[in-house]
Amino acid sequence: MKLVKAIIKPFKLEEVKEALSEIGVEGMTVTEVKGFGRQKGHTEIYRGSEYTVDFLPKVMVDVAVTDDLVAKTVDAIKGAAKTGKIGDGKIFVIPIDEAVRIRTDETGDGAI
Amino acid sequence: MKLVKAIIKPFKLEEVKEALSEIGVEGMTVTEVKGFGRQKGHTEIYRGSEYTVDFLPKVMVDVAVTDDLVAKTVDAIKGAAKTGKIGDGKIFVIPIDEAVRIRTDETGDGAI
Amino acid sequence: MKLVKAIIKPFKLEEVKEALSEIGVEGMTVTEVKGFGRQKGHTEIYRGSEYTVDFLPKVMVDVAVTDDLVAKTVDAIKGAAKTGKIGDGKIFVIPIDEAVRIRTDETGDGAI
Amino acid sequence: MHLGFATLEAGMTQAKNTVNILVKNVFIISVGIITYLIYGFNAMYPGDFNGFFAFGSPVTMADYGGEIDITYGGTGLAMTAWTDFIFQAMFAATAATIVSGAVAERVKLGSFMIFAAVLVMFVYPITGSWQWGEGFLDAMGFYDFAGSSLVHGFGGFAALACVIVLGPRAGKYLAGGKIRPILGHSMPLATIGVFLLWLGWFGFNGGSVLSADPGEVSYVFVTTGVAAAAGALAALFVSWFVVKKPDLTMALNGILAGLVGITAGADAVTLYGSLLIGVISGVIVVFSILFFDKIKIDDPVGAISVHGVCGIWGTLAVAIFAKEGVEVSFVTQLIGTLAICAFAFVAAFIIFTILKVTIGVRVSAEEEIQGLDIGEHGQEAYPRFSLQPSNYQDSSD
Amino acid sequence: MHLGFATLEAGMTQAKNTVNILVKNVFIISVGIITYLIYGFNAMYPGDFNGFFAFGSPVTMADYGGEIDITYGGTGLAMTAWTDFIFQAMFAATAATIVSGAVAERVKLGSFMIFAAVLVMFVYPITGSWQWGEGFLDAMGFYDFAGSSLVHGFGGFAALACVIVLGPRAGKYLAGGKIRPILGHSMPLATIGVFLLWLGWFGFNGGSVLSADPGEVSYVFVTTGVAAAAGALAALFVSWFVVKKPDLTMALNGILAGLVGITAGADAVTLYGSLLIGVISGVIVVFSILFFDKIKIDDPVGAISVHGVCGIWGTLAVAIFAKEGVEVSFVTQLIGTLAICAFAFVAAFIIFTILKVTIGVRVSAEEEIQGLDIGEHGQEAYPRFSLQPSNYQDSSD
Amino acid sequence: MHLGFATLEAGMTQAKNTVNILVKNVFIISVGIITYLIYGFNAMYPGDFNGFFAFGSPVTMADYGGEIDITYGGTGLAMTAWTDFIFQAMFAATAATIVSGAVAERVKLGSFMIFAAVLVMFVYPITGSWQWGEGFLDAMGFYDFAGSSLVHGFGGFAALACVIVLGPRAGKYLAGGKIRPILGHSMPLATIGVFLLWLGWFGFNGGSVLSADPGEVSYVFVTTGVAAAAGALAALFVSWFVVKKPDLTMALNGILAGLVGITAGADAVTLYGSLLIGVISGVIVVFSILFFDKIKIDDPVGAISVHGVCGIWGTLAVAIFAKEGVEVSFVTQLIGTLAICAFAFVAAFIIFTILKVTIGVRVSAEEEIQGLDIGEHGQEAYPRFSLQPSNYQDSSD
Ligand SMILES: Nc1ncnc2c1ncn2[C@@H]1O[C@H](COP(=O)(O)OP(=O)(O)O)[C@@H](O)[C@H]1O
Ligand SMILES: Nc1ncnc2c1ncn2[C@@H]1O[C@H](COP(=O)(O)OP(=O)(O)O)[C@@H](O)[C@H]1O
Ligand SMILES: Nc1ncnc2c1ncn2[C@@H]1O[C@H](COP(=O)(O)OP(=O)(O)O)[C@@H](O)[C@H]1O
Repeated sequence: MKLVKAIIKPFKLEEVKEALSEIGVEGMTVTEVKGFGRQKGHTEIYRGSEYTVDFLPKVMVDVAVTDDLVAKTVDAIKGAAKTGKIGDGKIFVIPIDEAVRIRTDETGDGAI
Repeated sequence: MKLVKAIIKPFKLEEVKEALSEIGVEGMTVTEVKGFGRQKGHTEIYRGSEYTVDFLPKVMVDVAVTDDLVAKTVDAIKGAAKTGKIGDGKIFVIPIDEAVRIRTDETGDGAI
Repeated sequence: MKLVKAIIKPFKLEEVKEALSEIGVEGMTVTEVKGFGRQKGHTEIYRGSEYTVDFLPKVMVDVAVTDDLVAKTVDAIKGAAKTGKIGDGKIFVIPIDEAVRIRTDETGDGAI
Repeated sequence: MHLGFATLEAGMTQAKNTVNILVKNVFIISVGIITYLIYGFNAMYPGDFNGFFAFGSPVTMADYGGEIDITYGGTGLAMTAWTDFIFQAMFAATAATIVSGAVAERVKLGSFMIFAAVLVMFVYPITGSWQWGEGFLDAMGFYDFAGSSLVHGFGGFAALACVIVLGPRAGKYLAGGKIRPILGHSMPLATIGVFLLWLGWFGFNGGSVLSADPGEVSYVFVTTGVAAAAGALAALFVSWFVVKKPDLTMALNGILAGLVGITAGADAVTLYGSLLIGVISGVIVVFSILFFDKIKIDDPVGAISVHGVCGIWGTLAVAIFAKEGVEVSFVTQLIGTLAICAFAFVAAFIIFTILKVTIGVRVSAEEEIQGLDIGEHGQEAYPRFSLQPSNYQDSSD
Repeated sequence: MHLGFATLEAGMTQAKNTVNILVKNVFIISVGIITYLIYGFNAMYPGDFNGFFAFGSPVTMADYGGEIDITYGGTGLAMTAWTDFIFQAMFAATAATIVSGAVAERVKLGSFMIFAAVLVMFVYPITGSWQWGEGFLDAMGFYDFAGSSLVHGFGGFAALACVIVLGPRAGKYLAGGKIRPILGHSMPLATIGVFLLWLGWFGFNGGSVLSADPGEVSYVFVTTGVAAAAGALAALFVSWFVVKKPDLTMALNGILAGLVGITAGADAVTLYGSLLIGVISGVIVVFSILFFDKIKIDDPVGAISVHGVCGIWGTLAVAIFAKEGVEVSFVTQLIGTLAICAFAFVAAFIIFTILKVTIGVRVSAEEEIQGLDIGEHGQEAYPRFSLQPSNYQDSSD
Repeated sequence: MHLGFATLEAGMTQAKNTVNILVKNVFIISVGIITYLIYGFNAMYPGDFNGFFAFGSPVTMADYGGEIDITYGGTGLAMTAWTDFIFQAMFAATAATIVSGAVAERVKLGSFMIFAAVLVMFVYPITGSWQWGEGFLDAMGFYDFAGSSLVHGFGGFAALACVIVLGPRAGKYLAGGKIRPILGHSMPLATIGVFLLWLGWFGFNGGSVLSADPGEVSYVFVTTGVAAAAGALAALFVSWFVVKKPDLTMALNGILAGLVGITAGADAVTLYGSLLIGVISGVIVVFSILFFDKIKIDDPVGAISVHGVCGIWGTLAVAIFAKEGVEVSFVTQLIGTLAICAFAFVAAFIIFTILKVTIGVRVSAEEEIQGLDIGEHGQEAYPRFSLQPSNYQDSSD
């Protein structure tokens, strides 16, 4: 199993969710985050003083999937989240040793 | 070392925290997240138009533990977070290569 | 590649960001979290009743780096985030199997 | 005025119940005016009235005709019946609003609506008529300028009855006697509420002079302002002393306590009387809130202490601090305030118990955890993280 | 008053556009007063006036001199020209504010500013002079006490024109006829806004008596209060019935609908007339909001329904519920309100279209997604997670 | 009024200091009324008064007796002493509130409380008596209608002294002259505050006519409204031009600047004088805020510029824009305003320095980072993520 961790532009979340549903991924966990990268933020002025908003709003989507689904999952996210403009985000694939569904005590692939 | 990542119902957090304390886990990090899964959300009406609240509030608990404690940790969380109703959440166990306590520069199991 | 996950005191974020920039790390993702650990929180009184604020505000910084940069990254964060007082936080290094830059489809080290 | 109550109550409770609280307050003020129009006003004021119980009828155009000749409460009336109507309707709605705060975060919306309508329409005019309708209290020489007992004591003790019937919020009182505070979600909202109430009180008390005599009105402004200020300071310092930190919510309750305390005698007490009334109200309210929490009466906003307890205190205080030329008997005041509060308590207890055994008064435990906003209204007060595309900022170039 | 509009509008829209909305409202009230001073007031009131179109001039000190002798709208004036000026300036600004709510979250700041200034300065005084400037409507016997048509109908239909020219917010109307609601970000803000408006309305309608006759003023207070309360209850129960849950935003719109409805006849309708006007306004407003959403007129705050539709209804209602002694013809009312609303619609349509083809009226799609606060002002309304060192709490010992 | 200050100040500062700010404001208004009652009022008004320094005594019932015969400030008094008392107490509290905004986010609660009490009780009545107590300024023919100098200039320069003693907030001024802005946490709160202040100002200025002459009062309403509107527009456009984006906080400061500017001459300047006073105030305030930031005077809400600088400007402006029949000398105005502001500055500097060397005036660096709400009150303004079971929504079936 892998944890596919995608950092995307917030307004793409709905499309990513739909793309994942289409390939049969039924669960995900979403966190509001701030991102810092090549997309450089903007300089604003507040009461005459400049400041930089470095950290831009992003959404992090954590999806646990079975090994065979990893490639499809990554592709689905990539397809849905891409605008082609800087700041589109990253996907990281992280190994999972074990998964448990709390409600049923199921473990392994069945828990996802 | 492993990172035990549990996504649970928010109102279960207090109980999970206590269950972890009991087995000697002294630290954890908590994030407010939104979850999407089999628990299907609810349809609401705002000024006459329907919309679905897909993403339900959840809490993500990250606990780093030494290898020997993983099983006990998972069990403790499972026990405390279970309501038996859909939406109870998941636990993922992820490998950690290295851990550091910033204050003391300790590394490895001692850092947790 | 590794995901360096650092939980730090919020007011240290700016310094950590600068320390990372200096060693050439160009991207990171930041989450507001609440931490529970040895630093014990504070007891407050609201309308006559005591309660404990157990969970203290922390910031979690996720940085994906190539293997050769891991040690430098950890050191940079350690250096910038340390106050020497309890509650300085932890750094966890987690393996990444694969990374993708959504905008360009680059994968591997080039995606970070 | 009701804006004040609505924001105070919303600020002192959890975000997940905010829409519910706002709807309740919109409802109460509205139903207060309407029921008062079609029944309550003519129930409360004399006419075919036996001195103890009142029967009402709709207000009609015949009641209109410039100056009105009804004389009530011993005061010659220098305002029109219409001003009086809108005033009294606000008072009536206030009584119900007080209850709303005390039962917040767990009461069923429908049941509360029925309760509030019945209270405003049938119960409030009865005690009101005892005094303002030339009833037996008026005959005894009872003095309650703008309703320390008739509005606030009434509301506070009705609230107490309801809280007893309803029980505390889930998770408030833990096993072993420990109290787990449930924090209000927005201190600015609560503060806005109290300041608006303070402002509104100038209107209530000033307006209750029922004339435009500038001497009277301005004296009432001063006593009202002084009592509120004294209540705030007293509660702030008492809470600082007792709980070690200056507690904003206690200071806010202290302002209201001072206002409720001065309401009965705003025109009848001495200047330094108003100062002392305010100070004592501020002290009382802190200890009263702690006391009710100790005996597991769960009142999220402190309404029972502020309105009920300080309402009684304020009524008695008229006799203690009466200025020269004002004759008020302590015993009469005591009888009057107890009669009113007891009647409110019993009536509310009966009505609310009937609702409890019939349609139920409490939301389910699930709904209480989830919040009444989703449960009863399907609406969140602050739907910020709703994760819809357009709810997001994006800074792509 | 404008505080009410500003907070209502801010609460009913998304957090990312809040600064923009606040700036617009600060601008409108300010420009309203200033343009009215240098042109509008003297355009609206008689002088060299042909009965249909008005030309203005700056107000001068010569206009000052204690009591004023202009008689307008059939009412002998017992207040000074200065009171009247500030009053009318507020009315004028209100008309522009109504538009602001309807075009929120997508209109370009600069274009809207120009539009609002032109509307207040040149257009509003024209229709205003038809009635309050002894124009042809006044001559016909048209009755509009405090502006159901002249202020609210005017604003509502100007808003409708602008929304048609501007188009809906991105993502509101999906393919296949589905409507995706865009939730307001703070219900407490919206509620504070409406309660403040209610309060302000007492001032507007009470003040429009243009005299201090306590009988008149207090009667107007009662009809105003009753209609608002009735509107709230009607909208609450209709929304409960129609959409299954009691919708706070509908109840809030119901209050405003009742207020707009009673504005034309606050002094001229019977007591139970005001009750019915309120009830019907509350019902109308819910269905009107649903209707406009169905035909893809995207009005985030419901301004077209509240002010436009209920403005017409209120104007007609004077003829229906007129109290004894008041002679108002239904046909005259119909002609008057349609003339005013149509003129407002056409004028707004023309001006806004000219702006559209010249400098543009809509922000870019990118900016709309990102929010107007960052796009137009570089300022966030709630910059809490700004991740600057000092914006953080740290609890280290 | 104080609701306005409280919400403005809370909105313009960080969320972690909100409870502290609200407590300070509750305290100031309360202590203002009480100290004014027991000392200040009778210190300020004539009696045994030497023309320069005043000694007070408690207000007594003997001071009450319907119409009062004191004549002060050259104006025959047509209101009762009580109305005047409550008015003057509000003015006095306002002066202290102005300071509160400037020292926010770092001042020790206890020390500030002592400072505010001393300022209101002993210092403010001294300068007040110079004018309103028939002192030497009154004798010179100094004109300050409702306190541009006596209230706002006084408060602004007291604030300046305190900020100098206290130093800037940590992290505001970086090495190398860079300024790091510390953003206010809620623009809606700040806007609500300013609109409420605008409303309150109508009350202050209107009420300061000290009579119910409708001609006078309504003229004052107009000049007040026009100056505020002009200030808003001027500040908005200047900030647009200077910092490229229309800055809401500058527009809000512009409204207040206009109001402060017109306060000295609201009844004495010409109509277009009020317009120009407002415009110039709005321009001044923007540059003044930028200037003070440049010289590292850290004033989170702009109080020094709004009240201090525009207070002086407004006082001088009376002489410049005086309407026919009003004789005001520029030199007298200059002497008067400088005397008052200088006295306020020096007195505040001395008192605050004494507090600094004795009990300290600044919270610890740790507490400043952590926020004063936790540090001084153990209470958060928005405890939403408090992670207690019942603070959570759960949507399980
Ligand atoms: N090395 C990294 N580790 C963690 N997150 C990163 C890293 N680099 C970028 N990100 C995240 O991805 C987002 C987009 O990256 P950015 O460099 O701005 O553009 P792009 O994705 O087009 O290369 C950032 O805002 C940040 O949240
Ligand atoms: N594949 C997944 N990856 C990441 N998070 C998941 C995944 N599936 C479920 N979750 C998380 O677990 C929560 C509960 O899952 P759900 O399917 O609703 O019920 P249950 O846990 O009873 O199976 C979801 O709200 C989501 O936060
Ligand atoms: N085992 C753990 N797993 C996850 N996070 C932890 C763990 N232990 C500590 N943390 C995080 O690190 C923060 C600091 O830890 P704490 O024990 O208070 O101090 P120190 O870092 O000085 O040892 C905690 O608030 C928590 O967020």
